[in-house]
Amino acid sequence: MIVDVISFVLLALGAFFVFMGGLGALRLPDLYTRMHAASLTDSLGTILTLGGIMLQSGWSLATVKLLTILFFLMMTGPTASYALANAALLSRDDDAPALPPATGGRE
Amino acid sequence: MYYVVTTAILVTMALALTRALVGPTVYDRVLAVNMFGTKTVLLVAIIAFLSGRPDFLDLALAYALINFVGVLAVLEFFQKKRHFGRRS
Amino acid sequence: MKYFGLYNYWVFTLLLMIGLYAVIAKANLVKKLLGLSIFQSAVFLLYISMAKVDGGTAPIIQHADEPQVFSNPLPHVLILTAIVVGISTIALGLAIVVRIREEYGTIEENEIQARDRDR
Amino acid sequence: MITAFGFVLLTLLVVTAVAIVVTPNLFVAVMLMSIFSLLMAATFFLLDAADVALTEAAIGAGMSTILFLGALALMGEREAKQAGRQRWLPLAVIALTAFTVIYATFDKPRLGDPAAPVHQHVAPWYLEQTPVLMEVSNVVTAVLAGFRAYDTLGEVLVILTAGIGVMLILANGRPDLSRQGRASASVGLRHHLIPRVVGQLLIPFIVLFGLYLQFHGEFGPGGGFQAGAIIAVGIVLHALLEGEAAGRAILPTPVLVGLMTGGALLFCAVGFAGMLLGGNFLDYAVLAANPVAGQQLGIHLVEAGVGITVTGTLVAAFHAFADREPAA
Repeated sequence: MIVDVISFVLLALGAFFVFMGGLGALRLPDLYTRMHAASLTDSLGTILTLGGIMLQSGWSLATVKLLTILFFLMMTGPTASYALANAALLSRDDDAPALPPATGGRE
Repeated sequence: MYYVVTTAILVTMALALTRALVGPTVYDRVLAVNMFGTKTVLLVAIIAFLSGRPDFLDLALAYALINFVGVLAVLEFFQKKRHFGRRS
Repeated sequence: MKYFGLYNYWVFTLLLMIGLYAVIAKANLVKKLLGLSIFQSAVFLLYISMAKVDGGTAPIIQHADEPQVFSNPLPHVLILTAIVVGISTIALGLAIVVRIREEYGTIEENEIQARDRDR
Repeated sequence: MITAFGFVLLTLLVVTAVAIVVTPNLFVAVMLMSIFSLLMAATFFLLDAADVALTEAAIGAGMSTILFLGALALMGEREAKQAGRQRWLPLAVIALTAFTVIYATFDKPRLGDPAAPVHQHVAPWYLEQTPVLMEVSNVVTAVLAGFRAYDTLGEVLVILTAGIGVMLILANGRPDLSRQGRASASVGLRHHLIPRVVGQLLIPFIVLFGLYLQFHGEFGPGGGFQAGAIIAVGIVLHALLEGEAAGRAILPTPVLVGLMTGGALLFCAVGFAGMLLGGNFLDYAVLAANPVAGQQLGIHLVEAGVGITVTGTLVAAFHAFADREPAA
């Protein structure tokens, strides 16, 4: 019963963060802020959502698989964000956006 | 609660797709693709539970592993383009 | 309610036509191949939609003793192989486009034809 | 409720497809194609086709994007403006065809109708007989490698032929396939420390997961096609990280050719072994004393052949593109 409540809270929080990430990726003014919104909430939303499912599944093979998925996502997600930011930064002399001004600001 | 999460994921997918459509830079689109990949992993994991077949988590595992390679291929593409662009 | 059950087929039709449009109306050869890819995916969608059975699950038998409803395995088999064949043929198409680019310097259909006419 | 989710995914599919056709930048189109493929795979999963979704994931999200990008690196990514090209004629043609096909769908049984004609003929027999004749729990694998193995043999040969075609077309001027490529240009991502470390860490897991799918294909979603695609992605990842030369060094061209043909030959050999032992072509029941064990042995061998050919072909296709330098 308590496990159910905890897992539902985790899932709800996960849904919230997933949605926030999507909103941030759409609404924020430039590439770097969008990347910030997307990658952070991606990680948090993934942990919370998969954690919620894990509590529901109890001790089983499914939990092990979920842990594996979580592990790989935690490895690859930030790396992909890093690689992307790096590529955007390196090629800013051609078509990529310039570094954002320190104050931020709208397009 | 599963339905709430699934709905949130689908809405986020739509938002990410919008980002991929409007750009404006190519990097924004790659970012959107990457987001889309993570969301698909979550979606598949949740649907596997909803339909009572947790053994289909293999699929989510495949996505989690494969998506990253796509991003690296993009990185390599940019690098190649820059290399050959500078030479010519 | 009856028409909701046909939504998959309508999407199939739209995707088929979008792919077909890219193949016949676009001059860029890579665009044509992407269109062909969409066209292929539309056909995959048609087959997989037909295989679905209400209340069914993927045709992997879990407990042989209890009766379960399964979706139709035959379209799955056909499409599973077709996806891999599809990527191989797309790779072949891309290889031909790369060679065309090297010989003609362009991958636009009309420019290629113009160059052929000049010869 | 799940049906409603399916509707959302299908609608997103149509939007993505339109965007792919409309966008003038080919790189963007390839990125959208990758989204399209992810959506398609999720849709397949919702439609209870786990095996197909797995294949689409491995091929669409991985190999297809990699191959398109490899080809795009060899040509411009801008689509030329089509001045003076007629647009109304193709639009009229597809509008008319769309109307006709949609009109025809009103005669189709609705989605999931158990009384639909497709569910009446052979499928029930497969579902009934697979546990009896083969004792294999994944019916898709049983049909693919067992009941309809002859069909699958044809598909494998098509894949092999396409792979040979790619190699021959892109090997211009150097028919000597065994020579090392001139891929000095590609250094890979060697100086990107973080992606390189993480990527190297992932390679063994990707290959291991591929092998798991290969050998677990009788009990869960998986099989030769999916496994081959995933192992190929793992090998390609190595080439992406360490550069073309290093990527080629672990699987030189002769080895790749050997894999491509070897897998298909293994498939044929299983077929002929059945004939030699007194059965029909690709009849596995005679391969062992116990017919059921024979069936399982045959399925294992055939799936292994499929996996080997698919791996070889996809990796060879990747190298064929990555090995080239763009024309001036």
